[in-house]
Amino acid sequence: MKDMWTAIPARGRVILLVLLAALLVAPAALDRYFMSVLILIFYFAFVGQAWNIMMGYAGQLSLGHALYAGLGGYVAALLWFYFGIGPWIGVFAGVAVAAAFGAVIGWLGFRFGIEGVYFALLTIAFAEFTRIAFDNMSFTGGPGGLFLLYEEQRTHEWWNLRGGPLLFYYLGLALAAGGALLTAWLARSRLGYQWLAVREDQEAALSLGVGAFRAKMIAVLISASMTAIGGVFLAFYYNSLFPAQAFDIGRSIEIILAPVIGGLGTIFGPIVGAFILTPLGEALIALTAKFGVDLPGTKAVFYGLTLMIIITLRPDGVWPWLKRLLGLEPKS
Amino acid sequence: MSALLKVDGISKRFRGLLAVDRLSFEVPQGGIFAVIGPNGAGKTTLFNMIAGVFAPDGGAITFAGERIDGLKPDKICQRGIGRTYQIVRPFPALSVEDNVIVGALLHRHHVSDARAHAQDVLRRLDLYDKRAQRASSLTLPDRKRLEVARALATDPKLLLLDEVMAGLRPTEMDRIVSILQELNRETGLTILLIEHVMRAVMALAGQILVLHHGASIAQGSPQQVVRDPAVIHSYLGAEDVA
Amino acid sequence: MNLAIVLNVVIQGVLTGLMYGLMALGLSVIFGVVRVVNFAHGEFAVVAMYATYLLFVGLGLDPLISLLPIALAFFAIGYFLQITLVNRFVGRSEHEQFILLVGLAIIIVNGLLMIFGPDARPTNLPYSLDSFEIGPLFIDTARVYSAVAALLVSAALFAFFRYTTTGTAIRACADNLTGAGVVGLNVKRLYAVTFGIGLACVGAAGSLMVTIADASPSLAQSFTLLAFTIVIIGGLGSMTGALVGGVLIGVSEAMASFFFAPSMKSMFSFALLVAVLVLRPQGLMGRRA
Amino acid sequence: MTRTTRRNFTAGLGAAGFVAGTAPFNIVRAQSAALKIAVVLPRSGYLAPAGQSCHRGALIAPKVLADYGHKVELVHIDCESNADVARTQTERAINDGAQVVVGAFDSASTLAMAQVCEQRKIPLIVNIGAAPQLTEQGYKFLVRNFPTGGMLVTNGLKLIKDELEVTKLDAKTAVFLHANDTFGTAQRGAMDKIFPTAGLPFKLLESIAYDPKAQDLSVEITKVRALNPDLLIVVTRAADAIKMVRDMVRQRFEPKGIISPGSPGLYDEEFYQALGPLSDYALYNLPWANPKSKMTQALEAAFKPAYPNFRFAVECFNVGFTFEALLVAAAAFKKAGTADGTELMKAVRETNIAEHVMIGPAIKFDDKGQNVGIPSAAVQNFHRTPTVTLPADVATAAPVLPIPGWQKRT
Repeated sequence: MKDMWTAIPARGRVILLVLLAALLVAPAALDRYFMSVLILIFYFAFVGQAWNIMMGYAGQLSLGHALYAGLGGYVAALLWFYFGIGPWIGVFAGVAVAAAFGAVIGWLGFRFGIEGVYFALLTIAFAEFTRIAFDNMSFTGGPGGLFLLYEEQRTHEWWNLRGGPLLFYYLGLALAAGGALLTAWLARSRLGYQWLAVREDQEAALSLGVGAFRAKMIAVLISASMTAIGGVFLAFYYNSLFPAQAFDIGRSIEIILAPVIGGLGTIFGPIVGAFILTPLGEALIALTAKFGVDLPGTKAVFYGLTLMIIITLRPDGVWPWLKRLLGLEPKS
Repeated sequence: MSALLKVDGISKRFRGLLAVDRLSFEVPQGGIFAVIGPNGAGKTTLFNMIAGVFAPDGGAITFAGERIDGLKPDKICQRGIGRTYQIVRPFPALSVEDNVIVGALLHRHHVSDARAHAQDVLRRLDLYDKRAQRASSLTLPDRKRLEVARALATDPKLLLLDEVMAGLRPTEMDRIVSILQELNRETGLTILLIEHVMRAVMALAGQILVLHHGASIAQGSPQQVVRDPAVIHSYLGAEDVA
Repeated sequence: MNLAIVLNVVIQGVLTGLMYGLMALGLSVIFGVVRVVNFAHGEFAVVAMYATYLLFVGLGLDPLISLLPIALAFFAIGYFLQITLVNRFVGRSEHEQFILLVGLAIIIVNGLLMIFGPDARPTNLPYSLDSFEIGPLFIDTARVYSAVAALLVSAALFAFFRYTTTGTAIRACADNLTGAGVVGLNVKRLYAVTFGIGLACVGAAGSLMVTIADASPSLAQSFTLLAFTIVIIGGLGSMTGALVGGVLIGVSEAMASFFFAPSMKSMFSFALLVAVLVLRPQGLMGRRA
Repeated sequence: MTRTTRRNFTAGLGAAGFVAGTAPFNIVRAQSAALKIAVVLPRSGYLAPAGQSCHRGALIAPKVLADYGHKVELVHIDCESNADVARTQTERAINDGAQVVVGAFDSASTLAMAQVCEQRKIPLIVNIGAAPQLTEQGYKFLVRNFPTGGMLVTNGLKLIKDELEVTKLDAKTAVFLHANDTFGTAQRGAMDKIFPTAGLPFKLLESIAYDPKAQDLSVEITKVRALNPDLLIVVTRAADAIKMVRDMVRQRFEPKGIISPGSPGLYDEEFYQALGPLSDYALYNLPWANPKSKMTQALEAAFKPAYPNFRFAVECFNVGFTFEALLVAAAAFKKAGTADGTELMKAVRETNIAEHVMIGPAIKFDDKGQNVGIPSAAVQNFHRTPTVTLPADVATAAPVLPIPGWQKRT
């Protein structure tokens, strides 16, 4: 743990501490709009980190991560809805179910050598399959959605994730920071090296005795579990779930944007990406409004354009470039 | 000396083409054993079978007294066989040191231990000063050495070297030869190498097997083999004996 | 009676599947050669639907005719897109290609929304409500025409790859890229031609699609997903595979709607997809790598 | 909260985009000023067709409301059919001084906004949204001037009975065909519950759910045709309604009536455009603009010059309900005499507006914030125009059943 900290150059440590401190005290100075944007940033940084573990470190392209978020959210929400079981317990069930799905997908994919785009399609297929299944199940509310009650007398039960923006702000911050810490720790572990080896060249990794199947399975399980936790967070933040949104491929795409734009296989990539993309969307809304452009779709066109420009100019993501710019490259 | 590796009548067929044909040989514990032969003789196929990339169609491979044919590459490495690839495959985006750490982690659970071991290996292979470079930025000779370092870091009992000398300048080659000799002498590492460069083979090998069309045409000490008429006819005659 | 209904359902599925197949063919050709996954595929199909709509409303052109100029225009777009933009991404990792084309897809869908608004634009063909009545069977006229057109376009494509020098060169590129470069083929140009052909396919398919659906921006994503499913099932890079996959999906969805709940029919496609990935990853008609 | 802190924060983040567009922070809470309302609608994304239609109602509302003595200032927000955007933009709108929020057609977005409004004590008036749960979740700052799915079906089935009586149609069997989406399943749920006790003279042979994203409905129609019901009861959206009719024509399936117990799809402009005469005689039982109300006429008068390419008769459902949501807010503002959220909400809950746009009694809300008094009208397409045929007091034509065959249309 300690060497994780000492590995960061001094200037980086200062910046990191200042940013963290700023985010910790920010709610005192921020209005609710910025809080709501930051909560989204934290969410996307966290689930982006989860995806980063699987893709950035272990090199497995999943385009169906909404599946895990949706399952986590649904399972915890259903336990709360039917049995009043709080999310702190429900999250374990949600994680277990999501991890089970991850295990099936991983087993099929890795056992049968499904790689690259094919593996991505496998993950999409599972997400879509589950979406349609949830659309056709009545106890989950079907396409009509699952709604969690907003009870005024319980709005301070933070232990049941019944609370206001402050609760979700700090929870989101904790998730994003915790996710980054976990990733940093894993990346420096034996497992982390095995993931990198598998990502770079699986055959060469095997010849060095790396159990690629096991390493990849663990990556999927960790990634699915983290994403499921993110899903629980979101379900209780919004108090409603709809299969068409929870499992939508659009959701899966949203999850992967931050880590790719920020920088895959880096710890700060997903965070930087989330801090770029979510505010970008908000800024584009504000800008189109400011310039009196009242044509729906304008914002999205510019958003798409930005994605294309960033991926063309900074294919490795913004963070590696930013790191050099800030002089944070570790000395060799 | 007992045999560390025993290859007993293995064959491999690709789409009807017999790549290796009932081949048998033994690599003694602590020896350096070379396999030579023209291109397409089945040398790399032989290596791939020993290393577990694919299973032989028939025959048996015994390592340290246990059957290993049909095991997967990672299991074989875990038993103590390290290998390099003819066309090098370093992990390009990783640093030289991290490349070697991956190997070192096979028998070490802590990255710090693995790093220490990796650095030892890198020192031995003259790569220590380049340990922070990305593997993709290395020159070919350095990459070849990195391959050896990575395989060595797994603490193998047997090291399979697939043409590590190809493309090296004579001085670089001599350096590798002496490194390998040192390893063999000091640690008792057994080496099985495929090599085209006869100069290196003659300097290193205690025993040579000549492979032609998937079958052994000669086997013995270097001096015996180079004088073998069949070998001269089918292989050495066609190329310069360096 | 019941058998006749099942037969009717199967025939409709086959006809629809051929149109799907043509769309998927474009994706398959691009992936098979350029090794770029066109995640904006369905979006291009929808652009073609709008183009067909405009030609019909403006000039009274039947989609069966306008598919030719549209395919040509799409070829040009594809060619241009490949040399200017996509070519930089050839050989890069899939997620980078993915982001590039998803960005493009977002722009297309929302651009269409800005230009045409959200409401669907129908192309009311004189025969769009006709059907052939054969005994107890009712077969949609428009669907028959479109399926035949899809077959003709596919046949033309087969002929191109088989009998022309460019076609053969492209196949050489797909089989052995370094080899193709070594013998002096202009790979960059061939890639551009291939991307153009892929888009021409999806353009033609989009034109035909107006006979069964009305142009609207919201169709795009499901088209993309559909094309992917078909191509994987049929075999990425296999031309017959795309058509066979299209028909298979068309029929299986039709049968699933008929015998089970229509709302669950896509589940069968995805289940089929998973089964193919696991049991025959090269696809039904693909060659093992 | 001052502007300085905000600027500090953005500087700290280094995200310049944050600053853009955050309007000066000066809420004027004076009676003489206009009521500032944020209208959140899904104008892009998959709900864009409905969102943009509602938006047209919102755009013409200030002028009409002014004529009735209400001053409102609207902020238009596109929530992109995305609950994340709905939530952050609602926060922003309230920061920028919005005193009431209206929206959002989409249940997920509406619920995301409901929490914001609840926590910030800002009234949220739901213009459209049929999920019954919206008013069952315990939100104190939410009212809905729109029927729940259950109300729609109850009223819709009652009207089917009336229609059969008035036209003396002898229907013995029916099939229920519905889209498997949020709205469609809500309707299905209501149908399963209500139909058995609704006392209708026909038998429901089967209920069929279809994927609203489906590329075609030919198989579904084949299935229906095999059952050969007298009536086809449908819950659709626009695109699939068109496919449904086309496939019915192609397969020569001619039921005696095509009736929606309360859903969109059969009266969208694209439905008329795509089908021409074939769109006629489709019957749908929905809350509808009262053609005989003065306010409706005023709204229509404002709509026509503003949108020459759109027809009020077609859009009056979305436009009308969006307008009424704004009317509820404006009337409450007038009554409360303040824009203070809690006071305003009290006035909203006590709403009693006799003269309004949609057919039905005065707008009132029950304890949960639901207007339970919204009736449906039987509306039928004649000459590509929605025409109110029942109840008789507001009808401008009589219902026609059985419907003429496909080939007999002009």
